[in-house]
Amino acid sequence: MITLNLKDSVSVGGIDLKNHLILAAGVLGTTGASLNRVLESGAGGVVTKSIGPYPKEGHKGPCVQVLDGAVINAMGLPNPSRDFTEEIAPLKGKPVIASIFGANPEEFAEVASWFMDSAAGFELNVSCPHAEGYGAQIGSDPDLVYECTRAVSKTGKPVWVKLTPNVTSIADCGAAAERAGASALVAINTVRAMRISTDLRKPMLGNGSGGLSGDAIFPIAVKCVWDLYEACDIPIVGCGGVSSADNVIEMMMAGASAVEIGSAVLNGVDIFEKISGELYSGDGVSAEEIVGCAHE
Amino acid sequence: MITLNLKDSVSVGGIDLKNHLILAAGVLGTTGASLNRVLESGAGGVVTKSIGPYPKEGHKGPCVQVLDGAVINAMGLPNPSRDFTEEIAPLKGKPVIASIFGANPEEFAEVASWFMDSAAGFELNVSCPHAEGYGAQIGSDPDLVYECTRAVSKTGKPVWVKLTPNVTSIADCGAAAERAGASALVAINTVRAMRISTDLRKPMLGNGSGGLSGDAIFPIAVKCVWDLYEACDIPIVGCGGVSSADNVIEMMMAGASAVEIGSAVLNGVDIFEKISGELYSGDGVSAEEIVGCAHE
Amino acid sequence: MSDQRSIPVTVTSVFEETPNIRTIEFDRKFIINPGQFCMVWVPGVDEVPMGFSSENSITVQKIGEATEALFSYKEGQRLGIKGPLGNGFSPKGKVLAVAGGVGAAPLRTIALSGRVETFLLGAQKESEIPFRDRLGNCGEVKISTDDGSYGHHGFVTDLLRETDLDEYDTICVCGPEMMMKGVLSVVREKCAEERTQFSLARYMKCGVGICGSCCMDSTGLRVCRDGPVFRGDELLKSPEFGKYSRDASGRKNFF
Amino acid sequence: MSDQRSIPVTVTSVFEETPNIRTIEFDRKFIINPGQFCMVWVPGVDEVPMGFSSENSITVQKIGEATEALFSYKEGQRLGIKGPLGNGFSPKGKVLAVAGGVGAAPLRTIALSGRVETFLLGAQKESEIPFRDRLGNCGEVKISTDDGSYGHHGFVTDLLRETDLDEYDTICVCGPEMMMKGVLSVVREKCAEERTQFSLARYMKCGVGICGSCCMDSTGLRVCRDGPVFRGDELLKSPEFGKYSRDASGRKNFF
Ligand SMILES: Cc1cc2nc3c(=O)[nH]c(=O)nc-3n(C[C@H](O)[C@H](O)[C@H](O)COP(=O)(O)OP(=O)(O)OC[C@H]3O[C@@H](n4cnc5c(N)ncnc54)[C@H](O)[C@@H]3O)c2cc1C
Ligand SMILES: Cc1cc2nc3c(=O)[nH]c(=O)nc-3n(C[C@H](O)[C@H](O)[C@H](O)COP(=O)(O)OP(=O)(O)OC[C@H]3O[C@@H](n4cnc5c(N)ncnc54)[C@H](O)[C@@H]3O)c2cc1C
Ligand SMILES: Cc1cc2nc3c(=O)[nH]c(=O)nc-3n(C[C@H](O)[C@H](O)[C@H](O)COP(=O)(O)O)c2cc1C
Ligand SMILES: Cc1cc2nc3c(=O)[nH]c(=O)nc-3n(C[C@H](O)[C@H](O)[C@H](O)COP(=O)(O)O)c2cc1C
Ligand code: FES
Ligand code: FES
Repeated sequence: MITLNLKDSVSVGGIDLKNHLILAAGVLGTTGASLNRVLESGAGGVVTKSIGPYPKEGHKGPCVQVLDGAVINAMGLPNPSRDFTEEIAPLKGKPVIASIFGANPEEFAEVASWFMDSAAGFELNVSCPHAEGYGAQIGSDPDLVYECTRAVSKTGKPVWVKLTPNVTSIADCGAAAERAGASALVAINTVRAMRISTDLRKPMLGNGSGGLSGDAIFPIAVKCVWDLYEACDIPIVGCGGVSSADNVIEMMMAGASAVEIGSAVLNGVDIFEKISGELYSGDGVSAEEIVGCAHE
Repeated sequence: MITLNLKDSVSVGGIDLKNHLILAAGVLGTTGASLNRVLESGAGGVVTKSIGPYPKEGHKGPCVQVLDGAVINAMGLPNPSRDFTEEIAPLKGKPVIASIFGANPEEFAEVASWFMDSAAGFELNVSCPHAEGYGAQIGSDPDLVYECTRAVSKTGKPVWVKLTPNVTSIADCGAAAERAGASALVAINTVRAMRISTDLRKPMLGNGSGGLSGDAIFPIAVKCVWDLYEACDIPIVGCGGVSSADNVIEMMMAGASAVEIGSAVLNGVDIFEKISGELYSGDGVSAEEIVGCAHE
Repeated sequence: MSDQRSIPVTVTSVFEETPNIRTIEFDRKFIINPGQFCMVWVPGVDEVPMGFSSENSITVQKIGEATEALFSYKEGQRLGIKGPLGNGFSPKGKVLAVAGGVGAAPLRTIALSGRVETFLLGAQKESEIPFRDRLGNCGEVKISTDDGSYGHHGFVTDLLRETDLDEYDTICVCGPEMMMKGVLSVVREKCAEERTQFSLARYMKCGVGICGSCCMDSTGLRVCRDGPVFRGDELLKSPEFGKYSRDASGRKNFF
Repeated sequence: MSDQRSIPVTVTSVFEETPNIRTIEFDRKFIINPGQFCMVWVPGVDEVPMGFSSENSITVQKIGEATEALFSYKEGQRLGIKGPLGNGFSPKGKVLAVAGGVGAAPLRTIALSGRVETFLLGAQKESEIPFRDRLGNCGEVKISTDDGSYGHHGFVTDLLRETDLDEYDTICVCGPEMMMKGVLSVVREKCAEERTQFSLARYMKCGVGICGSCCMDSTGLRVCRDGPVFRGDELLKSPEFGKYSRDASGRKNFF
């Protein structure tokens, strides 16, 4: 397998990371202590739980099912809102990216303002597939993507925009974010999905439907990264089903400058250490050499 | 597990089937003999390879990769065009559904005209994700879906419209087909996807990207069927990752009146017999009782 | 990524432990370590964490929406059970169990296996004592009630204080957090915190270790997967234990 | 649904069998039954079916785009190999191999295992004979050339006609379809069609049995998965064998 050479720091879309592996939003990201634990166990950066303008309890359970090697979830964006500032305040200076959401540009700007000091940058969640009025309801409309991105990119902090695959053209959404000043694109959030218990005759998630993540969506994510790489010039952060060093290399060849890892933490929080162990070596190639190389 | 009571014939969207299990388009559907073999091995109906206005050789290989329990393919709609009439002529009277495609309503109408006699009905492929100018390029635009459906529904034969999940709203596309006179909706065609060989640094399909099918997409298909059931009144045929009797029941509870099975033939052509063996029993419930029951 | 899906079960019997606590038995036995729990899916309502009170039962105290719905369950009705989850207790040698109220449920699974030497059980009043005569063959069961209507008049920590902890190799504890905080200070006084295991409760949305809603300060350990059982000496280091927990939104609530 | 993905291999040597046929060896051994094949991915070009000519080689005749690209392969270059695919031969007892040109490739794997008693090999002319002295230890190798430049002047079917088939338990055949058609009529005359196994070639897009491009009339059997090896008595019933095959689009081409 190809290995990478890990330099002192990895800079992606304006944010300095310790390596190319980032904890994905909403996974073990509810508390500062948890984010810190993941950083200590080898993540190069962490994205927080998505934080919105008002506290939210999220959907009724079941919120998560792990079945047939895939995860479906419908958390419903539970978050403590502004209280979260105190969670990550102690992590100041570390590669912590605040995932934020809102129903409109004003809300995005407001939530962003709370984390100007504590976060290394923002990731805009315009892609959660199961939250009325938020997430993908914004992310499916390139104009809204543009406006919400603009509202946050004005702050001058790095803004990553996390996109949904549940659209006719992810490239159009990515291009809108780029025009609005995004410093990187993150692809992808979960894929709209549902399972039904044939015994109980009811959807297996409290919310009915949810988002698919894990191994099953890796080929979908690779394709989205590929399309964005063709359409946009800002860095892309690959996300979706990454669970091995080879997956990381594959995402990079499709065009990703770094990757986020979510569902694979089910295999153990030490997944970051494990992957780094295989991914990096003294005589590895530089990431630049392979990012997008499959397009040639 | 719930079992179904199999009546003498199952009528879905104007087509009489021998049971609820139908061979999906493009899988073992290139020749009349192959379709006949699948019927003999227990399928309740078969959909042909998609046939277009001109013969097509399809994409360069690799056309199919089976990996991590999923299939990705980019066949590129190879088909013998009008010559195919002689393939299925001997099957006249059997539940053979002609899958057809074209670049515009006129081409759809023309191809349909060739099979007026031999096929039990049509399935419109407005959903193949890897064929320039055809398939999903039409199926992503509700107006084009409307026009192409209209052109074929005029023939008076049953018209099933097969939809793509690679759109912002599959319900909008389904509603357009329904307005245009479709007698059933088929959901879903493959999900846009790609894999890259990290050793060869090239996409694993000759066409670059392709469509994902098999187990991995089952939760995505269930959600699409669910959404169409909420939005439309014509029957829905579930397709995508079905490989067991329990999957069939689950699709039905989401709203499907029958299912199509494609990738699971990799487990053996006798998959239809195997699933029927578990799905049907003398004291089973009638399908009507469970179709859509999870919506209650 | 091994499956963690809801398994459908059918209720086979309901036993009224107290006016507010019922044991629901179902038709499927799970292979559990004592102290492991499950996420109980009450269709149409919610999914909530519950300790296994035996390999095929849970014991539910009526608190809010989901537990009230569970409370009304009758024989033949169906639930989804995701589990067993978490680490569970590691009882070794002679075991002392210390329970508060419905916290007796997970401890009962050790007692059922005949490994509990002494079971200390505290309840508010006589009618609120769960599992009476149904705790398996413990060497001895001692009960306290807050109002003195049965057994010792006072708290279960009083019973604990009277106990010679040197006689026990493992002390397993489950109950309301303030009660467990009391237990922790008693075992600490007696230098037994390293062999005392506490089963914690935190708000759990996933139960499988992915969402992060149950993480403890300041280790970030997940109660659902790294726990729910933690050793006393670990808890002594926690700024959170006995002080606050987080609600569904992730905001802190102080006890 | 077990994986059928392209495995990357590196070419370790190229052997020029004839001006138009080369054997490409790679660094990975596959566990094959003789007669199984693989889909060879020539990156940037195409993927085409090729019989294994040993556990770590294919033998390629230059025909068109993909085979020309393969022909230029050098040591160190990389390919994707999906396989082994198909059923392969079932050689039992004494084996007679009958090959036409590059059709010798899959038969060679039986010979390499020392199980071929007699190998009949037909080529157009001396320079077109593949695997000379590289067929493993067969009891006997008999060669025919169309132009008489080596061995018997004439067709391999002539050699077959002269052979006492009763001496063999299994007859394994691979070559151009018209040659195999000739072989089928000879073995039929000698009532040996049931123990004669033919390796067929049809246009293959997937190689794994899902696309349907390789199906035979009128059974619908897939050459890639139910074949490529079929018994003579089965082929006698086929309206397709020796008459036509289908091209990439599925249209029939008559031989
Ligand atoms: C590991 C573990 C094991 C448990 N075992 C038992 C048991 O054996 N028997 C028993 O009666 N109770 C047990 N509980 C507590 C039980 O989960 C709550 O009583 C139940 O969730 C209340 O739900 P509700 O809808 O009835 O109440 P609500 O009205 O929703 O809430 C009331 C209170 O219950 C708690 N709660 C609600 N939802 C959750 C949740 N998803 N996760 C954690 N706490 C929640 C909160 O403190 C909340 O304030 C356990 C909790 C945990 C974490
Ligand atoms: C099971 C099997 C085993 C084979 N084993 C060998 C072998 O060991 N050595 C060898 O030299 N050849 C073998 N062939 C034939 C080989 O696959 C073709 O020669 C090759 O595909 C030609 O590709 P091309 O791009 O060079 O030619 P093209 O110019 O694309 O086509 C030339 C002709 O080759 C055949 N062909 C092209 N593509 C395919 C395809 N995907 N599947 C089947 N036939 C095709 C067609 O008859 C076509 O008309 C085998 C074929 C099959 C089906
Ligand atoms: C339990 C869970 C919660 C999630 N919460 C969020 C969230 O709050 N915000 C967000 O942008 N994405 C959220 N996601 C999506 C992930 O960040 C990620 O995009 C997705 O899971 C795909 O990556 P994976 O396959 O590595 O998990 C969540 C995913 C899961 C499984
Ligand atoms: C090899 C292959 C070829 C296909 N060809 C077609 C086609 O020609 N027309 C079409 O509408 N769908 C085609 N499909 C899509 C299937 O009909 C089906 O929608 C999809 O594979 C999902 O179902 P499955 O998971 O059961 O395979 C093809 C799928 C595969 C795997
Ligand atoms: S409840 Fe989700 S991590 Fe513990
Ligand atoms: S080549 Fe696809 S079925 Fe044989």
